[in-house]
Order: sequence, then C-alpha cells, then structure tokens
Amino acid sequence: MKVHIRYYAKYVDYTGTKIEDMEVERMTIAELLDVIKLKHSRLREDKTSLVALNSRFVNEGMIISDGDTVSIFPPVSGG
Amino acid sequence: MKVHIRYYAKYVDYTGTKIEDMEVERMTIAELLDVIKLKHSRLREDKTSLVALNSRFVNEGMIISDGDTVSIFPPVSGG
Amino acid sequence: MKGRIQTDPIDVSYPFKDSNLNIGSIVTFRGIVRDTESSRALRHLFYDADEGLASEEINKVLEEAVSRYKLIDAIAVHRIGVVKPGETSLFVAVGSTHRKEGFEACSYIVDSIKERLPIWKKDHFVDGTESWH
Amino acid sequence: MKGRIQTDPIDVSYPFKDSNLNIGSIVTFRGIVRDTESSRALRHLFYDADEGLASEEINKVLEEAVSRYKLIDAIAVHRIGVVKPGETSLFVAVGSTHRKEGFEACSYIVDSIKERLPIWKKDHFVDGTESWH
Repeated sequence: MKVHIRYYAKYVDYTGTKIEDMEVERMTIAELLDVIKLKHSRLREDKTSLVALNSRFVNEGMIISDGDTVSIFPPVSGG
Repeated sequence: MKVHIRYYAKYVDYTGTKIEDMEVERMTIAELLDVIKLKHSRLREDKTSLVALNSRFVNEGMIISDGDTVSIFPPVSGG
Repeated sequence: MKGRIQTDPIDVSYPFKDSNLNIGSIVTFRGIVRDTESSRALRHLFYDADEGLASEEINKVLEEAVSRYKLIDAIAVHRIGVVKPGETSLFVAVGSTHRKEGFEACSYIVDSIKERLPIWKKDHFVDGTESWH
Repeated sequence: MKGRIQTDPIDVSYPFKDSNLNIGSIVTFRGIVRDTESSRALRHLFYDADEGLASEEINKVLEEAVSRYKLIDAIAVHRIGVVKPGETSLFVAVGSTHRKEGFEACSYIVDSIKERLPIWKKDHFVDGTESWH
C-alpha cells in the first residue's frame, strides 16, 4: 500500500523533499519511522520527533492505512 | 510659627478642608501629627498615614520649620 | 523611560516609537475601570493624587525596575480625575531582550505603583452614593 | 476567544473590540524579531509550520487557559513565513477580572505556544548563511 510522508523545516533539508510517497506493508507508525530513518539517516539525529497522522497528533502505536498522510516534525521552536 | 497642612482624598472629608494653616511650636512631624489628630479625631482611624514635608516623603522624626507644608496622606489605593 | 500622571485619556498604542532592534519582548498591562464594585453598579471612579510626588515616585519605580531586571525600556502612565468604566486608569509597558524578565518586571511595576504612589480612588455609584477606598 | 496562524503582519492594537465592562485587566505579550541572533546580524527569520495543526493547537491552548485561569477573553496570533527584525512574530492578549490571573495566564499561553505548536524557525543571517532552530 502507499502512504504519503510530509517533512517540515530542517527535515526538508535532511531528506531533500517536502513530500514523499512510500510503498510499505501494514505496520505501526513507530515501525514506519524506523523504515524512514533507514532511508534518511540524518533524521536519527533528533531523539524525539512529533508525528501526525492525517493532520492529527497521534500515538506511534497507531496502524497506518493505504492513502494515509504521515507528518514528521522536528522538535518545535515557535514564538 | 505657621505651617500649612494639606489633606488628601478621604482626609478632606474627615477634616472638611483641603488645606489648613496652623500656629505651632517647633516640633517633630510625629508631634505635629498628634496635634492634628487631637483636632480631627477621625484621622486616628488609620493606623498609618504617609507624610510629606514640602513635597518630599520624610521620616516623622524631622523637625518642622516656619512656612513648611506638611501633607497628610491616607493609605494608598492607586491603579 | 517615562512615567506620567495625567488627567487625559491614556494612549495605549504601540509604546516604543523609536524601535530598538534589540527588544525581543514587550509585555503590557492595562488596568481598566469595571462597571461594578462590590456587586454595585459604578458610574465612575475619581482618582485624587499628590501629582508632584506621584510623578516622582512612578519614575523611581521605573528606574528601579529597569536596573533590577535589566530592561531596555519601560513606560508607565497613571490617569487621575474622573475615569469611567471601560477606560484605562493605568498603563505599563516593558521592553526587554527576553520575555521572562519582561513579565516579572511588568508585574513588579504594577504592584509597586499600587503600593507606593500617593493616589486614592473614590467609587461613585449609579445610585448616587460615594466612598473612598 | 480566537487563535490564529497568519502570514500577514499582526495587528497589535486594542484587542477586545466589543468591550466587556467586567474586564479589569488586560495583559499583552509581543514577541519581536531581534536584529541579532547568537551575536550575528540577522536579516530575517523564516517560520515554517503545519498550519492546520498549529491553528488547532493554538486554540486548544487558549481554551485551556480560559478555563484554568477563569479568563474573560484571550487572543493569540502567531505569524509565519518571513518576519523581519522589529516585527512581531507572536501576540497574546488576556482579559480578566483581576491582574494576578492575567499575568499568570499570559505567561502560560506564551510558554505553551512555544512548546506545543508545530512551528519552526530558520535564521537568515546578513552574511547569507541560514540555520534552523
């Protein structure tokens, strides 16, 4: 199945893209993050990254479905 | 000698005047306050009153001189 | 830095006209007259003051705050005379490098003004009665 | 109550237009871009964001603050995109009955916005270099 991965801020620099489609098996978001970090090793630099599934903050135990959009956020620095 | 006493806010109501001239001996401000409170007994209601001598906050141990202006302030309630 | 005691309405628009580009935080406080006091409808407040001393003291408070909290700039304006519900009686603005000292200093300035300035207020109620605070 | 994420400059003028006559205190905070960062001259900041989530989260923060501090009203606006030195990147205004909860709530809202909103800033230095925070 296909999922859409969105990157923000420095992660756009790290991966060279804002959005990326990936063909993956049914898995949790935590497992998907491992797959993504294998492909883009600089994403391993931050211990914690916030994640959103279809524009909702979610627990990394959530299972992804075909067509989902997963957003990978660097630690925040607003204000 | 003559001193000018200025009253503010509720002390104007208590004494019925904004300014009052008094003939007194050479004395400290603390002693002058006692004289004033004898004349205007409602001023005894507040435990502490701020005092200014010629528009400066002063210690009540200061000695008054002829022509001085002494301001008697209720506890403050600004803002 | 400027402290003022005035009978005119207070201008609460952008306080630091000559923008200092090292200011990273501006914290402001406005004290506004409410339309009730002790559950009774208020027509207006009347502020009496020793203007000269109050003016000196408000500037002393600002100087102390600027030095204690290392502020870039600070302004405080206290209105006296008649002030109606919805109108501002006290305006304080603090410009600093970071926000932590900005919040602390603004709160300190407001507290000090209320404790130290020779200013007194009288409630004028809608029912015609009055009382000094 | 209204939280907003916007690319337009922030209007920091009188925030509560429909004056509620029970408001006795308005505390505001403005975060302003400074002209130096880590002792280097800054040309501007660029704020990236997940606008949808940031917008939801800023309104959640306001709701929490209004309920926790029993505020009468609260507003927060975060600017994104390019923001130059001297310009406001974050504006928060809190209307309450008394000032104590106003200062506490304003500080809480600013801290929460900086911790929780998916917004990131990039320094663009005068020397042409850039770096994400």
